[in-house]
Amino acid sequence: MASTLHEPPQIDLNDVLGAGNGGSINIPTDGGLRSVLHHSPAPSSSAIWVAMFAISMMFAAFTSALIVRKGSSMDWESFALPSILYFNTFLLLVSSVTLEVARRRVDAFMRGARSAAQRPTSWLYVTLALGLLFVIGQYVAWQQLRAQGMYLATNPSSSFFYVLTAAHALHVLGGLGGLIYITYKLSKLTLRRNTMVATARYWHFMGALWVYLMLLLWFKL
Amino acid sequence: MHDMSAPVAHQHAPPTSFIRKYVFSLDHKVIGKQYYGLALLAAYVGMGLSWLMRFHLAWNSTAIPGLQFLSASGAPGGVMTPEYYLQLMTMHGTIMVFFVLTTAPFAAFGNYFLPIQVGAEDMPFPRFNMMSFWVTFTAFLVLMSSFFVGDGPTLGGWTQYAPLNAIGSVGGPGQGTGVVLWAVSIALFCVGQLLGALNFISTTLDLRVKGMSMMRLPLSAWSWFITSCIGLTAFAVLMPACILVILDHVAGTSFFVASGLVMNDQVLPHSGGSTLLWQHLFWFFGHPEVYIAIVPSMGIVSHILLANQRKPMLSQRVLIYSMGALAVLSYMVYGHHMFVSGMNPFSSLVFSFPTLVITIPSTIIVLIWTFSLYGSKLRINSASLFSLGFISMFVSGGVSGFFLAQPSIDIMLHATYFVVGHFHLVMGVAAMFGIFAGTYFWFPKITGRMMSEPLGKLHFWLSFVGAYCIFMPFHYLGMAGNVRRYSTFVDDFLQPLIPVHKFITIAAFVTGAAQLIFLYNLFYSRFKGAPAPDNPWEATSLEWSTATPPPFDNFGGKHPIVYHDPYQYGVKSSVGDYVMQTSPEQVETEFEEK
Amino acid sequence: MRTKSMLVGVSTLLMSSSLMFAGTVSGKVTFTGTPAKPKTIDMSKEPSCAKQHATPLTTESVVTGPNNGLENVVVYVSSGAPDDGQVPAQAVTYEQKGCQYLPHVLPMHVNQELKITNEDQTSHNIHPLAKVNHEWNKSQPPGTPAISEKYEKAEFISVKCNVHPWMHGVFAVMNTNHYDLSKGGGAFKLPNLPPGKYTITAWHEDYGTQTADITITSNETKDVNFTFKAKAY
Amino acid sequence: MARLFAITIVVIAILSAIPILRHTWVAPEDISTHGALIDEQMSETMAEAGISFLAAQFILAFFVWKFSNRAPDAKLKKFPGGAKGLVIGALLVVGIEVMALGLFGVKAWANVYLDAPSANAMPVQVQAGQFAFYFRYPGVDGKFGGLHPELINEGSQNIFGLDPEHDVDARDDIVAAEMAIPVNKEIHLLMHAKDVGHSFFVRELRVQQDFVPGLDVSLHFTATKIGKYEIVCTQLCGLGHYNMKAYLEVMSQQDFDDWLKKQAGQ
Repeated sequence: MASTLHEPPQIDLNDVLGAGNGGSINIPTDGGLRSVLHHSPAPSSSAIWVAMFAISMMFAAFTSALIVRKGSSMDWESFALPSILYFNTFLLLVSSVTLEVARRRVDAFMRGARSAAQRPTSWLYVTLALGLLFVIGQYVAWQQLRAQGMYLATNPSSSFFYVLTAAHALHVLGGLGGLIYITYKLSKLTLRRNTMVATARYWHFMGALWVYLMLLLWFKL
Repeated sequence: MHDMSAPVAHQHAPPTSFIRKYVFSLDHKVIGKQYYGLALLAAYVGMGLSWLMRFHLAWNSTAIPGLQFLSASGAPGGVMTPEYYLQLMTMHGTIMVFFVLTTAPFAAFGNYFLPIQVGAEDMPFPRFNMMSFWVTFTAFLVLMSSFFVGDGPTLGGWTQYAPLNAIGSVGGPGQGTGVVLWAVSIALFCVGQLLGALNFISTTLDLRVKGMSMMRLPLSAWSWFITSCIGLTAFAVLMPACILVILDHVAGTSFFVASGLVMNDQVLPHSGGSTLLWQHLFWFFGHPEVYIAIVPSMGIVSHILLANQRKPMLSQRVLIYSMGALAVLSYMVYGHHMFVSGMNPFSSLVFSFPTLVITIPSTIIVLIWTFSLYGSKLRINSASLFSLGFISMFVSGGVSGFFLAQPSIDIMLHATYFVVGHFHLVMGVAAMFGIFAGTYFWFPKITGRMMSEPLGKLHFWLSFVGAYCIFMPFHYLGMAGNVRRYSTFVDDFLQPLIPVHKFITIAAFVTGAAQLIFLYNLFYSRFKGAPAPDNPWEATSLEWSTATPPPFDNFGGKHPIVYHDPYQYGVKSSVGDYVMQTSPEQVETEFEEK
Repeated sequence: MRTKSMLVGVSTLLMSSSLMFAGTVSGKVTFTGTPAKPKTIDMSKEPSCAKQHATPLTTESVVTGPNNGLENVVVYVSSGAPDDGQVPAQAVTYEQKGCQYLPHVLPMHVNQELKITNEDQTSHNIHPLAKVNHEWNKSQPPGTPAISEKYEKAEFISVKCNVHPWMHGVFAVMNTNHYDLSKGGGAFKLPNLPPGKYTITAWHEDYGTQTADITITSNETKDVNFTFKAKAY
Repeated sequence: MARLFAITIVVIAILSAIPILRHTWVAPEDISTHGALIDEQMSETMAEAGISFLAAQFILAFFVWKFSNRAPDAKLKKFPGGAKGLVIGALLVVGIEVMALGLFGVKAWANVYLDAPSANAMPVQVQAGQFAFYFRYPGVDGKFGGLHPELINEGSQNIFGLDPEHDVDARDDIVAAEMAIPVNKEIHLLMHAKDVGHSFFVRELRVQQDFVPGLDVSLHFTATKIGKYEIVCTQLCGLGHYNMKAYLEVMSQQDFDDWLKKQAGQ
């Protein structure tokens, strides 16, 4: 049998693409926003996509449950969505815009040579406030429904309404936690760009998910 | 030669307090060990339950001394009641499927070895990882608490079919609080595993060291990665299903309870729910769950066989693609659990074909394993024996899938012991063999001590022959029409089969006792075993290139660099017939297989 | 504790002295109209029980006697009589034999011990559908010890065996010891009633309740009759 | 030890095959018109699965026997077929095998589930409840009375919740705890669940179908042999599941008519 020479691969130590990026090798210990920016490869850039996939699957399960449940029986009673939901939708969409502004400013701040005093946190606060208002608005929507006598167990349509909106609101609360976390990290100048990007993606996803849920509720309830 | 590795700084420093070091540890290795401990505890509880059940099936009116102290109403005078049998059965199934077969090969070994095998110092989200374990542990406590609350655990079986799972205590003992605790436990379990899967996937995708391309990942790492992908989808569907069941109980909704159902001459207050909805949601999780249990063991067994056969697999790629195909197909076949459920009969045919097709990747995997042994230099030890036993068990359990994949034959075999035999062999025993193989193989790395080989081999022989004696007759019982989930065989028809049940029970007691040898070996070797070298099996992957046991950051302040494919066996190098993945040495091979 | 038991002793003495001047209520429970024909119970599912009955059992929710007598009616003093407060020391026994409850209606006092035995070769399940009392559901495999229970509140409790749907009975848990179950031609007798005003209630599981007010002045026997309207279906 | 392993799996494989070859434990004799196809499909599958099982275990045993504990200087050898050969082989052999089984099985499935019952099939309703089956025949008027769940009272044996007081159709309905059917007559079984999920399984009839609470499903079959058979529940329905059964009496038409008359008289 012929011998083959098994060549060790040529590895460019600076090339982080294709063959593993070396994990969190280069996180500097001294902190500092710009050094974090320059030296930190994303600790995990895929995690946020993975999480969004799992959340999508969960809502897909709820959706299919809704469709099957609606088709299985004649007891489905449609009801008009509380009007505040449209306002809430607007709030959440605007918050996505403000977060995007915030993200760009933070990005520019990380790139630029501005001083720590000029941290662009105000747009983050605006986003936080809008997000919080959205959750409060959802709560108001529930109160309005309760006032109409539509409780969780009143009808399958109301059951699904509460379940879907509550599940979404919980995830939005998680997103608010993320926003608070990046605001804190920014104030400490230890924010990683990846964390910012991931949080922004998650927040936009919450907006998109809500639009989907609104359409679902609008067509199916 | 490892010194070319890059220097490293940690995300988190080694903890010093006892609590942070051993209890709420962020270290993936400690979490892996915690998962293993949980699985071990759960496995012995589950085995104990199976002993009680088997005893009752063989001698159903004989008292089991002391059982009345476990449940006075469930076992008056020590004689098991029908509902107590079902409660034990449900707990056996739930504990084994979720807390043993999912946690041990996937969460336990995966947590410990996935980061090491990709060369990372930890998972990317250590806090999520810690939560993953503690949420899972809480789930286990919640499940176990149902033994002591109200009228005991639920009796609805691990599949918890609707509407029995949603009508409340009117359905029988354990159907009130018991079901709620079950559903809460499983929902928590889903959260735990989703957090785990998130970490596993991002570890594999993002934390590979330099040189570690996806195709250079060891097969075990691949199997954990694929399993995480299955789990991510499956658990994300089961959790909403559990939430809906809980709401049916505590909030009075009607997701799963149809109208006009009558219990105890009273019409149930629910209305309009869909009972098939539960089955669809459950089996969309339930079938992939089978692969969540078995794919990690496939990876572990491949990994171990490679180190012991001293030559590469016939094709690494084909194995990976086949495991991937299993993962994808596993979502397209779930309907085969519902052939006679009242689902549209056309759907049964539609589901039957992918189910039959899934035998193709499974066959390819088995063929690659078997034919890779051809011309090898197989080493026989406890780990490789359990791996070979795994192949044998997987084949035996797999061929019965031919029958169950066909709706027409399923008419005769559905809900019989044939099904029980099938899944116990293919996902129960086979996955357990994977866990045992992994334990014998990795124990030296984890603890720094070798396990006793004579005891390991004794454990193997008793388990291997015992498992066949238990589960082969299950198939015969099923073919004769013995229905599963019966606590007593009152049918005239089943009387002649009771001797077979007695045989199985005796085999179960012997096989179960053999597992105590394993437990003894585990603890004995942990403290008294021979000290283990860094690479006792002359294996190539990254876990063997670091110290034994691995330091807190896995590679002692460095990150390794990977130069080779994962299984360079059968080569000529300075160390022998293999070359480590981390060795930059050029090697000559007289044997090349791609 | 001691004073309490002394008090109980004294009051018992007082009561037994009042019994010297006790009246009796007796009478008959009958029905008018045509009751539904009892249905035959098919126990073929449980051969070990089926073979114990030479002629198949029939439903026992309405049991009639000669001269339109109605059996299994619980007749009891529902108000007027001071609750004796005496829980009989002896337990009442409810027997499961041949997949049938014996007796069909079991009267008992609140907190009186209830013993349930299984004489069959099959596992039974006793599920009293209590609404006021604590509801429980227990299985009793053959050869296991008797189940011992008690009820704390007065209630008519429908009893079912979940394994054998035809098995059906009643626990009549009462706050009084003045009760009787109508037998044979529907006759009942409530002895030992001290002088006073009473409400006598007759309860039938299908036909409901009827009451009658009476006054007992001395050592007399009052005649009270109840008539229920039968349902054809 | 490797040789012991090889011998063990060969012995286990052979011992496992013996009861199957000797038909030690087999399904009871088929008494239905559709069952032959299922039985045929079963033995076809058994042959293919059995051969795969034995072949896989024997090859594994052979390789373990031959290639374990070899001398350190022994040469590694490559399997001549290579992975490609195995994959193509698996695709062809297993692929064709399972496709053939699948396609052939469609026929067996279809004549139970896809073909409609014939117009003159005799309707029988079965109601499954915890933990007994009850059967209902429409009586002389050929019509089933309506079901009123709120009227169900097992103590007085109103099992189906019929309302004979108001519903004329219900008055002559015959309710029985065992299922009598005439031989060689197609039965259209209407399946109704009273409470939770149950299943209707008659081994000899080659029939198994779940009851779906809230959704009535139906089955049709023809029994070809007079006798008494067991109907059992195969869907876990609660504590009395093990004891949920009834008897199927297949009778001559004459006996069946007499039986119906006797039941109607009760």
